Amino acid sequence: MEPLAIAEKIKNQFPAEVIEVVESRGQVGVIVAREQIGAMCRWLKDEPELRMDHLLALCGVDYVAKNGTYEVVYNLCSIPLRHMIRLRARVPADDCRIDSVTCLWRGADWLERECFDLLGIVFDGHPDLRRILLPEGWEGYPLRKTYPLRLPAEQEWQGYVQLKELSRELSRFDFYSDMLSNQAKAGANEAKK
Amino acid sequence: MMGTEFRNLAVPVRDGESELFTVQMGPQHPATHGVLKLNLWMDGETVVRCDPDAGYLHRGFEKIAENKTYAQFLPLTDRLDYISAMANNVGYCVAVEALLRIEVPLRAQYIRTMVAEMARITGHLLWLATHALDIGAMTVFLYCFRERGLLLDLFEELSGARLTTTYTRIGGVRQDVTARAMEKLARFVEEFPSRIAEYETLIDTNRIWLKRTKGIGCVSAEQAVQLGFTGPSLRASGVDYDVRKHRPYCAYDKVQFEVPIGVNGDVYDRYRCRMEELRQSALIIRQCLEQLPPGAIVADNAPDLVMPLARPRQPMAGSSLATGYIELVPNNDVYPEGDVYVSIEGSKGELGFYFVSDGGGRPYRMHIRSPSYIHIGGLATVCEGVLVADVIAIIGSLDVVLGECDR
Amino acid sequence: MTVQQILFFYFATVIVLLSLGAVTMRNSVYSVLMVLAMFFHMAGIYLTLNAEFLAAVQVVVYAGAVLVLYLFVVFLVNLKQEARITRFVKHPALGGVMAGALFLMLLFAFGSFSLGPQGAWPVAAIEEATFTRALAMELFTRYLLPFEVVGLILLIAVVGGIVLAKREESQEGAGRETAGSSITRGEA
Amino acid sequence: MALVVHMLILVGVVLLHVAYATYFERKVIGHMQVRMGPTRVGPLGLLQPIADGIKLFFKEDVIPGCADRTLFYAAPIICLVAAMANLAVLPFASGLVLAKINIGLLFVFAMSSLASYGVVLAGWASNSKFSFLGGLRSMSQVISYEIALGLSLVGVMMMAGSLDLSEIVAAQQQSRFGIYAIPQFLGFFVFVVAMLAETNRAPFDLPEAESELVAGYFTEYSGIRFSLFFMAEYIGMLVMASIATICFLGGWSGPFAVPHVPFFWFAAKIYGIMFFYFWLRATLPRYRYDQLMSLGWKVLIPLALLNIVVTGFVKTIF
Repeated sequence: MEPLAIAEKIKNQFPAEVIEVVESRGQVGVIVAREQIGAMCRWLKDEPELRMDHLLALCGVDYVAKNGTYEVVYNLCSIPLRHMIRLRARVPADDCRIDSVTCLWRGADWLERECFDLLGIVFDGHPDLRRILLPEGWEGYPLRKTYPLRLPAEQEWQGYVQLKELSRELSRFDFYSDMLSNQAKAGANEAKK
Repeated sequence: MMGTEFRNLAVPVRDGESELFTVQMGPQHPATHGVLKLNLWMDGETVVRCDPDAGYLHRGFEKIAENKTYAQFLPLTDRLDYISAMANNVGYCVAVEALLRIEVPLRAQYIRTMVAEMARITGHLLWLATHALDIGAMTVFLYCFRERGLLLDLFEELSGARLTTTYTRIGGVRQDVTARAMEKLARFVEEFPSRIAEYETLIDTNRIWLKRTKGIGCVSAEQAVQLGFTGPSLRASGVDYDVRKHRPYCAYDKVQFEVPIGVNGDVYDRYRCRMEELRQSALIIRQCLEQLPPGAIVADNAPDLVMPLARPRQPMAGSSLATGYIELVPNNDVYPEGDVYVSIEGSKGELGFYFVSDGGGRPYRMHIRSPSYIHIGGLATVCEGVLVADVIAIIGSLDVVLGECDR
Repeated sequence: MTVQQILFFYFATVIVLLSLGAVTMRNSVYSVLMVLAMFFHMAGIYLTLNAEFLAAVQVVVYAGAVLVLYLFVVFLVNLKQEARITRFVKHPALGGVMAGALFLMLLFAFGSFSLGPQGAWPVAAIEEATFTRALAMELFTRYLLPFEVVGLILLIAVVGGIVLAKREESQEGAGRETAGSSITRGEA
Repeated sequence: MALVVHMLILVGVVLLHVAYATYFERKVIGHMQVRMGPTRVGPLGLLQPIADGIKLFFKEDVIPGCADRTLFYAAPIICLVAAMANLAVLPFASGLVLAKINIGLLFVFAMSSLASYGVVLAGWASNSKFSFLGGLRSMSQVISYEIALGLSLVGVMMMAGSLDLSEIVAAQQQSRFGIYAIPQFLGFFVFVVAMLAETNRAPFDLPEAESELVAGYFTEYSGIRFSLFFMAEYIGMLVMASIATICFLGGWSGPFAVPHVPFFWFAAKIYGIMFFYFWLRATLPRYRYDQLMSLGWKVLIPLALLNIVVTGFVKTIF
């Protein structure tokens, strides 16, 4: 099916949800509100004419500077029918939440986690939403446009600061002469215990 | 982790809720193909739960891309799936060209098809080598590296580098192929099927190999699609999905090839699929060699690059080649607004790039859909209830590269 | 003292010490190792008695199979909890009294030991025919029936063990499946 | 005094053999894998094992912080001692044996069951989960395959009527085929398979399956302690190859006598078996743990029992 026709079908099915249909380089993106995203995806997946069974990619885009929203972009494609469509669900910046689609595609699990990790979008209903690429305890969401490329030294992530300190410490370390004293220390600690 | 109050204990501690033996496999482990870490909860040798932990190789590619020009980011794509860097170059360039509406000349299309297939062969060969090594067959490893070496030599002739090739350019390729290299490639393609047969004689009829792979890590067609698997890992489950056929790019619509499909979706089928793909890749390369048309290798309207192209051209408006810098003025003609998702069939699966352009010379947002990331995401499901030795076989059969997973 | 006597006293002393070690060791792995060393010394005693077949079987069966299984069990039980227990019984004094009484009884019985009647195999005959052969000849001629009976009992024990283990395994397997599926539900 | 000299000679010869068995292995597997193997150190790389030995000897000996030190130190020594003690009873040629005892075969079993303690204690004492799993695997593997190994040799004992290794060879020379591998082909087959498992060699190298368990029970070992395990493994291979030679292949007897080298045929047969070891390693993938166990219990042990029954019948009838 032609992408524009798919967009039209979505518009007919969810008239209140569709905000805009954008065409770009022969691909069609449907900008939608976030509320019904689960139902919409389910419908797209189950509708016999569409059968969007394959979630190609899921990612977030920061449009806060432009219109105060983030977008979660779902690139869907149908393996049997060989067509694709793009859903762009708008998520307001002040309430960064959207429903998870992991119950439809289990593969969305990690994609949503990544989106949460890098953009801070919370997926309601996700089974295990925690940081994935970045270490636990990382502050901030790097793919937001407000996240700077380089932080002043005092604001750097603590884990990195510690690592730097450790490596500085170890660079001075003379393993061979310190080994004996360390062993003695360990022995003393053991005795204490 | 278990408590340390009783120092001499290395036993599975059965207290409270967890009666399971936990093992943290990786990030430094010979069989996790890089820096993957698996948290395994085991009951004896049976894996009850598996929680893959990625991110040890995260380099923030998507953030970097937002601060580089399209051309500047190209070398970084080598570092995605570093086993078959050529395919990443092709994928990235195809996506950028779709975004910037650049028509690539036919010769470059063919060359790209060729190098992408060569990359697939190198990728699959390395996969076969390490997968066989994981299962304990060490000789296949070196046989595969023999052929892989030949292809890497060819990469070196084409691009000057064996691993991080950066061969394609936005709008074409870096330099034209040499007759000598093509001759070598033709010889390689001629000989390669017999080499594949050689690998197969080593492992295909081996009872231990069959025992270790057949019926292990089965993924049904429905499950595979659900998990977002692509590439041979999906096709082994019997789903006919190949980006080269579904959304042809480069010259794939001009060559004939078949897409091998599996039945059971177990480790063995994934192995068979990849072996058949090796044959098909050789076939595609041969057709490309036969059909390779003369002509330009770079599009006329390609944006200027920091590095000079093979053919001297007039600098385009808005840039100055003379100083070697690109002036990044928002230019809607060169970098039109809009977004696009373009994917190629990499050796691991569907490698997709989602670009958002705001009219500036840099991507507003770039998302890389990497097959390895999604495959590792699905590992937890596939590994449930298998033995720990099968986990290794399954990781191997899904063919993951952590550079691509963590980006 | 002959060499044999020296050896005997060495083995006997070490066996006693190792046995004491085995029951007093805090770490049960060390206990098992004590028992292992003790088995070797027992094999040594057999050797001094020309019973080299018994010595080898002692090592092969007890050290090589039985004790390894003990070690298995020790690895798999919760040593952490066991280590916290200071007393396994409520009234250790009572146990002490009983052990002491047993020891006294043995001590009294010790005096009334006397050598039994000589068998068909004097030492010289055994040394000539080698112990293994002598043992086999006795076992498969004169004591064939008891030997077969023991074999049968062992066979029954093996079959029984397999049956019991099989039943437990099938139950365990079912339990494992439910555990796995509950985790699946937790994730989905 | 002469005994001490003989012992020293034997140990020296065996250690040299171990060194060059690694060289032989690397060359054999190298050529099977379209590469050269060691070529750089000395002519044809002949000094490579020496260089490796020196390197291992001087490497830092790392002991994990939470390891049980006593057992960590003891484990490789147990392994090595258990492997080396076997050498005493092996007859390399007629009369060329350190200790001729009449239960030679049982002694070998006893020692190989002792070796499993070294392995399992190494796994436990390292306080590492990979080591621990490797140790457990090895323990159950060795117990299981020891049964098959022992049963496969019962046929030989029945035919030879002795447990003395020298007498087995002598009885073999008098038998109809000259070697027991032909009438005892079933036993020989079971023995060869169990031998591979007993020495943790491919395709049964699960305790040290590098792809799953890193290096199994000796993951945490380094330097000289690692090399002790290494030596124990190769001596174990040598011992098993010797047992196979003695019990099934006719020991030191050959088609013709080689003057001045009484152990020529013995060495030739051992090296043949070693080559077989390496050949398998280059060719076969690794079994999975449960497959290994079911092979041992459901195939090899019944086969070995069948062999005993058949041998018994044949012996009573003829």
